[in-house]
Amino acid sequence: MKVVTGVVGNDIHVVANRLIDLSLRARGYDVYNLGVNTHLQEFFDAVVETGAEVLMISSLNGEAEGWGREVRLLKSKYKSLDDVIMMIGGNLTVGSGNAEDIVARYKNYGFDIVCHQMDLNTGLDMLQDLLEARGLVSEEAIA
Amino acid sequence: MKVVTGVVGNDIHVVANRLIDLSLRARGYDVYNLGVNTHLQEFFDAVVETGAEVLMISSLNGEAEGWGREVRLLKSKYKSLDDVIMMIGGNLTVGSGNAEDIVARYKNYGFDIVCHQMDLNTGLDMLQDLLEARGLVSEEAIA
Amino acid sequence: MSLLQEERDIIVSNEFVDAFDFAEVAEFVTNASKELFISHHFKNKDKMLVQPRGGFPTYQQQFALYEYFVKANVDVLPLTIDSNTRLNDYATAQKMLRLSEENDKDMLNGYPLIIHGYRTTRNMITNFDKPVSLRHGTPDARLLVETAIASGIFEIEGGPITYLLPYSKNFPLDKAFLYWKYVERVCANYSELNEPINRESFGPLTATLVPPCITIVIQLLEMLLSLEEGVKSFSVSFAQQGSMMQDIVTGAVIKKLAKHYAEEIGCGDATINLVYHQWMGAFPTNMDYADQLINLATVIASMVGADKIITKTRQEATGIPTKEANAKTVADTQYTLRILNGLPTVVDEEEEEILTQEVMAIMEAVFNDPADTLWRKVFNCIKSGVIDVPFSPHIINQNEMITIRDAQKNIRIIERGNVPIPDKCYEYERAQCDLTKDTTSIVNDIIHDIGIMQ
Amino acid sequence: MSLLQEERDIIVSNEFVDAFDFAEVAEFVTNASKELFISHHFKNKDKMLVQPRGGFPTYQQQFALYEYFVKANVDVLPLTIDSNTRLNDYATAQKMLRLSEENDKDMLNGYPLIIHGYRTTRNMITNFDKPVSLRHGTPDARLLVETAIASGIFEIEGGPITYLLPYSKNFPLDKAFLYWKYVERVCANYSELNEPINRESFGPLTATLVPPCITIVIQLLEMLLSLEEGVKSFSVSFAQQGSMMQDIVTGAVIKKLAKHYAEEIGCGDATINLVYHQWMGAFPTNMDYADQLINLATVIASMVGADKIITKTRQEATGIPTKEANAKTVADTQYTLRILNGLPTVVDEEEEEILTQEVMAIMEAVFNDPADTLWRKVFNCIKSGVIDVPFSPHIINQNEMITIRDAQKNIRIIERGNVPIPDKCYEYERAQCDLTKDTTSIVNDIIHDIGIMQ
Ligand code: B12
Ligand code: B12
Repeated sequence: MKVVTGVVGNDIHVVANRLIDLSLRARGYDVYNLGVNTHLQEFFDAVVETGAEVLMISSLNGEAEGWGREVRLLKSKYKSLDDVIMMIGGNLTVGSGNAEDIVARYKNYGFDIVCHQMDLNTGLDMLQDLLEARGLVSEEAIA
Repeated sequence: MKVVTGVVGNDIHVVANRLIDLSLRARGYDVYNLGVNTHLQEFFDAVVETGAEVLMISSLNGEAEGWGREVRLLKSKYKSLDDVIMMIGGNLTVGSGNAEDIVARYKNYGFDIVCHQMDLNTGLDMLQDLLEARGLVSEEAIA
Repeated sequence: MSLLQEERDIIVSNEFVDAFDFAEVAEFVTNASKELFISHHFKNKDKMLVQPRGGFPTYQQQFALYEYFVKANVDVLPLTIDSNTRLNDYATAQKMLRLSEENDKDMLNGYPLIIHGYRTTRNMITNFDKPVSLRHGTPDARLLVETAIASGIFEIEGGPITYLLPYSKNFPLDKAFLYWKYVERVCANYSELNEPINRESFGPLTATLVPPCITIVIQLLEMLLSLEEGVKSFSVSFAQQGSMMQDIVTGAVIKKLAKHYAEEIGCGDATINLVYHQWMGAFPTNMDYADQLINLATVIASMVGADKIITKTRQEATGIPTKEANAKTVADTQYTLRILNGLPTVVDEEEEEILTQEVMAIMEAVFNDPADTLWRKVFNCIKSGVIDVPFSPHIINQNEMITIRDAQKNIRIIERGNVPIPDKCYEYERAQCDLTKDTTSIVNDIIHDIGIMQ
Repeated sequence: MSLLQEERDIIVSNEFVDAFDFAEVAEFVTNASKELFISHHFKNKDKMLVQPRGGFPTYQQQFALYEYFVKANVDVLPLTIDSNTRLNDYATAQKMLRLSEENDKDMLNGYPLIIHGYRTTRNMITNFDKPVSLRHGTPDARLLVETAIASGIFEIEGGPITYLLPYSKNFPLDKAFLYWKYVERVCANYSELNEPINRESFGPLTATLVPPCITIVIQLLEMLLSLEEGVKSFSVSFAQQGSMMQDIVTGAVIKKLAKHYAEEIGCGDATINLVYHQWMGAFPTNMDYADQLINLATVIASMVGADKIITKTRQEATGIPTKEANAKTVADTQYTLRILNGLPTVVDEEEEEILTQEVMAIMEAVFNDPADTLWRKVFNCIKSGVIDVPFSPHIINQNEMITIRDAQKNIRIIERGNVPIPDKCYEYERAQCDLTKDTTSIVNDIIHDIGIMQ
């Protein structure tokens, strides 16, 4: 199972990114880590290039709010991306916000899984659940 | 101007009492300090004995709530005490309470000045104002 | 039947007490869970134990408080007694408990243990299976302590001096010594049945400008009076004084001298613990500031190396704290202890030396008193002002010692009264302060020094 | 016209900048109130200065924030810049500012200074008449610093290394050195007109397991690069590391060596200040705990003897803090500084010696690099990993050094990579840790060590 990951926009918070990399590998995923400061277009390019089934974006510095609304537009340019699981997590707003509102907003932007200020392992479990629900993996193994 | 003061009931918080003693003297009052652990009856006895114009009770440990309601009864036993200024201050309730309610309640018990969690000097200024209003002292001096 | 047992029978046959079954109580203590004994926790702990304060009038309220504390990861539960019970005024306690229950309004500032009785209270204590500490301030605590131990409370705070001089105006000091002798013996006897009952002295005293030498002397004397009677687990304590350095020095000296004097009387086998109280003096009314003060106290307790810390709450200046506020302090304190790492070892040899000399000089004066027993010697010394506690409301106290803070906020003795502070030390203490000021400004300084944390 | 001035003219003729009047700015600086200069406050202070963080998109919000800070008795005001401006992406900053204003929703994580311009911003700053510190994280801060000084901001944080390695992935390091050289010279020139402009380095770096020797080396190098250009007032800094002892040792060594190296290059006349950052790593989401952490940081800053403390807020883990939360920390910190008395002096000679040797060995390696100027030497050393910053996102960084916490939570180097840690010191560092564990548990330990305060 191939995952493209990285930190979106002008955001340089790298610590979570390093841990995500480690954790995904530990769970058996094939990881393509674009690192911090990665623009939306670069994420999509990498998904196309690698044929990844999952795009997992991090945003910590609050700016995803600014980029989010461009996702649907960009995604619509690629027919082949309809089945890619789009996931975002980290700190998804500037200041403190209501988690429910935030999740709704990001789902509307086109994300399938939205993990605002959520523990990494909980988020990865949600991914596992969705993959299972879509019949993409069995309960036992990812790889 | 004579003042009887002390701490009411089973209360042994003495620090404020020592400071009240010092401050009253500094303001020129004649002070009869009964100290801590003084029962209501003892206060009235002392007022009668000394002919004091002011009775200034402290309560810190929250128990005044229990003694307060007996004031009116006791006072009514002495005709001569009608003009004595009755004042109480310190921490007048158990737990935290609404200052307005507390003041109203203690006024109802028969106190003229109620200083819940109030700075000592503010309280002594209130006394001075009341004494002036009643024409008992001039603006300049107490003694 | 021993004399002590006769006395015990009389004590418990009080009109406010249900029939007391000593045999059943002994059996209960013998089989009680080790978890209930703080002495057991002291033995096995790898961190400072955290104990809040707290007592509410009704059983339900106290139970709810404990639930909150347990959720906040408490180590030791408190049972704070109301002030009527403290002064053995059980009738008022009963009346106020009834009023509290009827009016849904607290008319008591603590838990009236005698009125609730040991059978009821034991249910609560065994239910939580945590050590409980009895906090009272009672000069005559005989009935209270019998009831407490029967309830499963295996730490008893207080002592004839520390629960009298700050807590009473008139209660006769000699009586207090005798009543506490009773308490010590009861504790010592029960200690043979299971883990030892821990006794703890109340070092904060009036919490108002008490100099460390007075605190330490009183701690040591209450410790000796207790060990003499056979108590095997004892905690000396003191409260945050306002200067980090003075606290560290006080902690070092009290630990060293407690060991020394315990050995002197052949009680080196007893376990001596050190307890630190978060600031016990006048608190800031600003609750955010109160939180800071509480946190600072926790840091200092760690530097002091205390075995247990007793907490305050952000509502201290306001009134009896809510259970929420109380539980918050516990959780906060546990968190601070967890993140506070890499503690340095701090030593100030000069200050330690001076303080040691002061304490030993006062102790010597006590031992040199011609009376026949230690408690009589101590009694005489308090009466004559060899031991003098600033801001004590008690009539027996001399009130001749005057203390003030120096620039570092250390408490310094500027008038020693009858306390035999050695000249060299006295000069040192005075030299730290500006004594050229006139009396009015010194009085203002003292007022300011009392409110230093506000 | 000097070369520098030509460059300045080009810099400020940016499409996002209104006509820049250098003559008017020089006059403004010459006559500016001393109160605006932090260097003036450092000279006259009798307590640690307290500075919060904070930047909001709109002028009105920033003004309101300052009002709150002043009410909370702030010493130094912050101006934190948004991350688009930091990366010179003024177009996005402008767009997001407009969106923020229109939607009444913050779309920027700081104040877009370039877009607001110096004329507007100066109104605000002179209105409050407090020193302001520019916090940004910008590798190319030339335009930003011109605008800042023209606005009345007389402390500039950052440097070519500390604002690059933690804050950027791709920005060319050599360019950063040149851009900062410009900044230093502009600061040095303005310093001649009135009190000195203070430069401050950003010691926290990635705030994630950076060992003290790396922090100190980078502080010293940025200090030297700045003093070389004529800056006369400089602050070295570091952030709370997780062990009180390690912080105290770091403070002692950095003070000693800053003086030493400043004198080495003949700049002993410059004033060097020490700044301490409250914990900069991952914060607890529990806000009560965050308060404890913040208070502990204040206590440690005092033990370290910092000249200024930079605060966090209880909302750190959540998002950009509200002005209320931010002002609360300021008031709390001032209160703690007021009640924290009797601070002991703590020294750990062994640790100081080891850390000094490590720093001096790395500094020597830098000086021994064959390049002709200091900045080129430093550049080469970062590229070759002689200087290696854990968790830097920057591509030039080696990422070969591995650090972990020992039992006292001191950060220890277990893999030195290319950093020339002397063998003796390296063995000492490793000896503090349990290295028998397998790789997986060491990785888990590192994850745990990052979240140590959570
Ligand atoms: C360390 C840190 C820094 C370091 C970063 C060093 C580096 N290069 O990595 C430095 C000091 C350089 C820094 C800089 C800045 N920072 Co910063 N920083 C932090 C801090 C304190 C910790 C971040 C961290 O490393 N945490 C540890 C990791 C392991 O946890 P994490 O990042 O939260 O990620 C966890 C979860 O979110 C989750 N997760 C993350 N991504 C994903 C993705 C998925 C799919 C899932 C399921 C889960 C998940 O998993 C992780 C493990 O549990 C946070 C506040 C905090 N959290 O305490 C602020 C914070 C993230 N920073 C912030 C800001 C604004 C900035 C700056 C703009 C400066 C400023 N204005 O203050 C600059 C950024 C410049 C830029 N271009 O982006 C804000 C963001 C504000 C917002 N969202 O409203 C925060 C929240 C601080 C604050 N309260 O203001 N920062
Ligand atoms: C020091 C102290 C003690 C010391 C007292 C030593 C002594 N003998 O004096 C010790 C440790 C022994 C003690 C014991 C107890 N205490 Co106590 N104590 C305090 C504490 C921390 C400070 C009091 C103090 O000295 N303040 C300094 C003086 C200068 O200020 P003050 O007393 O507030 O007085 C000022 C004003 O109130 C005003 N004022 C006072 N009287 C009057 C009168 C007038 C007319 C005016 C105008 C003004 C005025 O002037 C003063 C100067 O500004 C307070 C909490 C706090 N305030 O921080 C609790 C506090 C007063 N204690 C309290 C309690 C309950 C007790 C105990 C029952 C134990 C317990 N359950 O915890 C016992 C009391 C036993 C008894 N029989 O009363 C409670 C009272 C609760 C309530 N009202 O709801 C408090 C508020 C703590 C708390 N939050 O629980 N205590």
